[in-house]
Amino acid sequence: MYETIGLWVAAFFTLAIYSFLYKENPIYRLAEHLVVGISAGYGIAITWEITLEPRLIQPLLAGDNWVLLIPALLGLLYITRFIPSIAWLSRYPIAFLMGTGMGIGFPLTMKASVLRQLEAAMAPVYASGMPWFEVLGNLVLIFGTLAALIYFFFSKPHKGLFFGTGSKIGIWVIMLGFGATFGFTVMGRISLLIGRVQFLLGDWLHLIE
Amino acid sequence: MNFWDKMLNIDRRWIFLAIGVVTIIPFLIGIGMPITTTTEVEDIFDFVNELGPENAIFVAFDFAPGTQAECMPMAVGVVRHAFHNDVPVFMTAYFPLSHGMMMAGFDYVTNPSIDGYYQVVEFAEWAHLREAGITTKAELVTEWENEGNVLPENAANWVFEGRDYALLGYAPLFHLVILGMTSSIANQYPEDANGNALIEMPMLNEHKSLREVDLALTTAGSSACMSWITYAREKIGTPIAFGVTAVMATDYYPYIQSGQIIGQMGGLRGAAEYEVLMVENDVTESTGKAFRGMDVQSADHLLIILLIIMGNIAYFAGGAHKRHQMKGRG
Amino acid sequence: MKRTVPLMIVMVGGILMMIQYFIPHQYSQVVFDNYTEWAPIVGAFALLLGVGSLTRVHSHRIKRKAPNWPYSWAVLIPLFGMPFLALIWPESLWGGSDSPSVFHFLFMNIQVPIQSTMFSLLAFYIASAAFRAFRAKSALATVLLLSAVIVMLAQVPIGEIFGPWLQNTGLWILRYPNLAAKRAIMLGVGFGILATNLKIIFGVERNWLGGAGE
Amino acid sequence: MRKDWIMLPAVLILLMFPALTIAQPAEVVAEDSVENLTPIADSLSAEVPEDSVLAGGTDLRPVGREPLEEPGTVLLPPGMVTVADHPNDAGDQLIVVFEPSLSDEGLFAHAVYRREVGQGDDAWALVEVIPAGEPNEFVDGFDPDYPVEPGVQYEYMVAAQDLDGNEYQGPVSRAEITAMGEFYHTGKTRVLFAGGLFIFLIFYYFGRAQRGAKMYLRPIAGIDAVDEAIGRATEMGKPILYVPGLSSISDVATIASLTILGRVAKKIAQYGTPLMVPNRDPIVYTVADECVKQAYLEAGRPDAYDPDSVFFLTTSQFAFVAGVNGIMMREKPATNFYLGMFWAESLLLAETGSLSGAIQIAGTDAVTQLPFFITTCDYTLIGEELYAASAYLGREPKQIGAVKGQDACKAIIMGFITLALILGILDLTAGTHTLDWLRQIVTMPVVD
Repeated sequence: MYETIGLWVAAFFTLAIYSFLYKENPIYRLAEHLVVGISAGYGIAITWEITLEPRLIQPLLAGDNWVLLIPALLGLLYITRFIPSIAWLSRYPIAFLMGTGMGIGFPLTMKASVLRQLEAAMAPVYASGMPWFEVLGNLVLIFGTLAALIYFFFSKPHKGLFFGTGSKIGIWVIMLGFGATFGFTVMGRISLLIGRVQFLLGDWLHLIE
Repeated sequence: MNFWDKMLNIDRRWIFLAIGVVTIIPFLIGIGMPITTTTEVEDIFDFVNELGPENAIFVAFDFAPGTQAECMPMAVGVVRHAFHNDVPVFMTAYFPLSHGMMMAGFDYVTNPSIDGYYQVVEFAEWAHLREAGITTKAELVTEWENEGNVLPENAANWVFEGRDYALLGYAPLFHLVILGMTSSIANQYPEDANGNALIEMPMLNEHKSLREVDLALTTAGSSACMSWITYAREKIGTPIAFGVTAVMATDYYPYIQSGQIIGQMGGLRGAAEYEVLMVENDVTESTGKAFRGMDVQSADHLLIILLIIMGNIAYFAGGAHKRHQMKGRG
Repeated sequence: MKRTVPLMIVMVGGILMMIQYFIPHQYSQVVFDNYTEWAPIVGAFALLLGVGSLTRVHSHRIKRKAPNWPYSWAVLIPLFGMPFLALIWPESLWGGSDSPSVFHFLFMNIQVPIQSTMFSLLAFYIASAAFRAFRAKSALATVLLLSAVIVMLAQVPIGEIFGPWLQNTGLWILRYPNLAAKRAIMLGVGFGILATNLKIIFGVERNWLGGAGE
Repeated sequence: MRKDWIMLPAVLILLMFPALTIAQPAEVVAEDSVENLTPIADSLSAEVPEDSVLAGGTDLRPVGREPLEEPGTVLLPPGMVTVADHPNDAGDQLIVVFEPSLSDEGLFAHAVYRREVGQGDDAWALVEVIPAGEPNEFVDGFDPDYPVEPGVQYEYMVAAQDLDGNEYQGPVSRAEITAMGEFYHTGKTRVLFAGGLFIFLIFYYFGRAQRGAKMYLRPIAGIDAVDEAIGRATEMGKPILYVPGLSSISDVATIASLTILGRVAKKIAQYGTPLMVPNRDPIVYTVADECVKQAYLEAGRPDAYDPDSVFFLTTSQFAFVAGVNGIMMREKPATNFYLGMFWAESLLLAETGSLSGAIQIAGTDAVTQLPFFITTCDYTLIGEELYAASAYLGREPKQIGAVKGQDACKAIIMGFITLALILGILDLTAGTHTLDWLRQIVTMPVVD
């Protein structure tokens, strides 16, 4: 019974959203507003249950972790954002999380996304036993990366053999890459539609398995 | 306004209708066109397939409900595969809403209404066996069935909470949680999502930190998956696999080539490939939702390509491009 | 106090954490361990910001009887109702199919379907744009569309009726030219992000201070 | 520009890495740092309590308290244990090497136990089980239940286990050294150099830009088209629409977009063309409003400024799009600018705009949205071009310095890739291994 009601409610709201394709209407607007409220409400409940209760309230009640009051007070400063005269206090917790977050991220990003990628970009073109299309691919990979980097290089005009031809090859490679993104994005959006149709036809109407 | 212009200015609700029809019909017919698999997905499958009860994996549900159609089949596929091979699975969530996704995904694998499901034995139910020192899967199953428990006919096997799976769930600032788990999982999650103490779990005692975990699969619809590379793989070398939405999949090919991830499932296609590999290797008996969706995907892709071609013909044949031109264009 | 202290916090915190990465010593480890304990607590309160502004916007609307104001109740009621339910009935948070709960019901049967469906609307919009807007206006746009068509066909089973070359070409585009382009963009964007981080840490970029009065 | 010589020393520093690598053999433990351990007693009697094995959480059987009766199956006990400090840690790891049991047959695994000096027999903790045949060396301290404390002296004992779970214990060895934390992680030198170089370059160019040095930035196609697009709108007597993205003010793309908006608005003010700027973010709205007002002032036409030209629409993504699309269909603007951060809605905006027949200029750093802009708009600023365009138009030192600094880093990357290509070809033809040498410069082991 519980599940059946659930299915019907879910189907109702699915169709409510699809009704927007025909025309904007009150039911769509209701659904749109509900989703904002529920996701924020869910977020609060989960955060309380998983973070604040076990990591802050329980240790504080146990009485030996008074130092945790510091992050708690810092966190509470967020609320000052709603009191115009002391709204600037809300910058403190933001500054704390932003500064430390960026500090932690800096060397790690440098390593994971710059040095490692540079290393991988310097792969050998040919190894014995490689089929021709892989060798061609490796060449495209090296020249393509180089050319695309030239395209995004702003200190020199795009003229001459190196910068002129390079940036032209670069933009072609970038377009091939964007084509792939385009194709995959179309695929992704349709997959989401498929998911909903599977729900409507399968879970709800039992027309398909 | 000539014929072509009229065609281009057609009410777009007709196109919406076309997409709707083309999406529904193939479902009702059900063709089941075969799918070839790619190395990006095979690498993940083979990696998981090599694992056994002495190993452990993480399956991270790092997506929100909006992209569940793509990400859920991947996560569910890998969890099934791991359960089939008795590999313990830790499940986590990056966002508050993905916590719900984790619960839903687990429910999908263990729901008795789906054939080939895994019958859950909750942590408290087998406490007496645990206290008696029986912690290996094979012994547990024997002992559990000796006590008169019968595996339902449509179930594939038992799964013991704390032995075969742990639902860790969401924690805020999840990248820091990953970082913390590189030294201790129990410090980051004193309790699992069901309120069980992690230190009492046999699987945790065998795999106390990410160092002792053999693979982390992150299924994501945002760049959340990068945290696993930056904070786990680069710190202690945990092998990482990606299951990402198609929209993001093309962006992560550099990480496959650099060896930072062992493989990637991209979108519904990636999930379908995993399902095919599971059937081919007798892990499951039938393919799942992703594979069934691929017929529709084919039809919709054809329709969209057709629309692009028709639109361009109308645009150029109708001369719209001439009216819409700027001087400087080459 | 209003600008200098936050800028100092950012700078000290940022530099400290950067240096911490290079120091494995136990003292530095203690700093880090404490940080990982504190940060989630501070971060958890950030949610209040979102809740606060939602409440403010929608209660204003109701008060002023702004257009469509009754819908604001649809935001406010679940916003406070959900946490309240969880508070008086904590088990309901983890409800499943076998343990009915209002909380779980709202999430699984309203939140999930609405959010999933919202995103799936884009499939319709893409189809419409495919017909009415995606134009091979220039050589570059033509290359883009051709590459897209090949990849789209290669990704679906029906593409195989054109023979294996199509799928191989699709995969080849993904694995080489696409990889090259994405790597270049990634390096460029990566540098951009790192530079922005640096500018914020060292107080050069101060836009983030905005929106909280002077 | 002539001062680009600064790149030379930078590259040279990077090239010094291989030399550094050779100078410091990373993970190899030097002989003399390993202290030999003194045996305390040949204590085969040191019984191990059963629960410590279970607490260790392994699959192994409980320890047999007595060696097996039958002769022949008795294993030779393992030998001494040597301990070295693990480098680059917080003083919580030790490298433990033991002499394995000489028995081949029947040997299942080695169990390594540890206790603090001065503790009793019941304090032995099982810290590692190493299956037979695997290296007789491991790093102790990874187990969060039995952490190694810095400065604490430990004793180790290894036992050989046979297939039935019986243990044959070796001598107890006392570690002469204790674990120590280090103040610098030698495995992270490359990251330090790369990070340092990056910081240096960014601030070097930033400083130069602030001191007013003239710096060249190449022209960008989309920007050249801006004037023409504005002119066209003026000719047609139709308004111009400018969408500064949907993201918040903290987004780099939004900041870049607002700089461009200032320049565009100034031009528009000179021509006297109507402008419309719909906003989704309330804070971006206030900044954009300020920006446009300032532009009209600079153009000398503050009277022409229409306070309704910049307006806030709604925060909901799809409602915002519906609103903007409505404006496009009603007002039929001659030119649409979409600059800033866009998500899935990019498609909807650009589609409606192209149907209304407007000239469209787009720019974003959201890679997934770029393909849609490229195929629907007349000009598209791709990724970083948006930042560069804002620096180019705004001539603000902050932005120009950043673009130049990043260019310098890209130049280094390009240099490496070019060199790798040349060396790769050299290796193929001459059979040398120069590419490996170059890769060494940036290759890092995965280190903690």
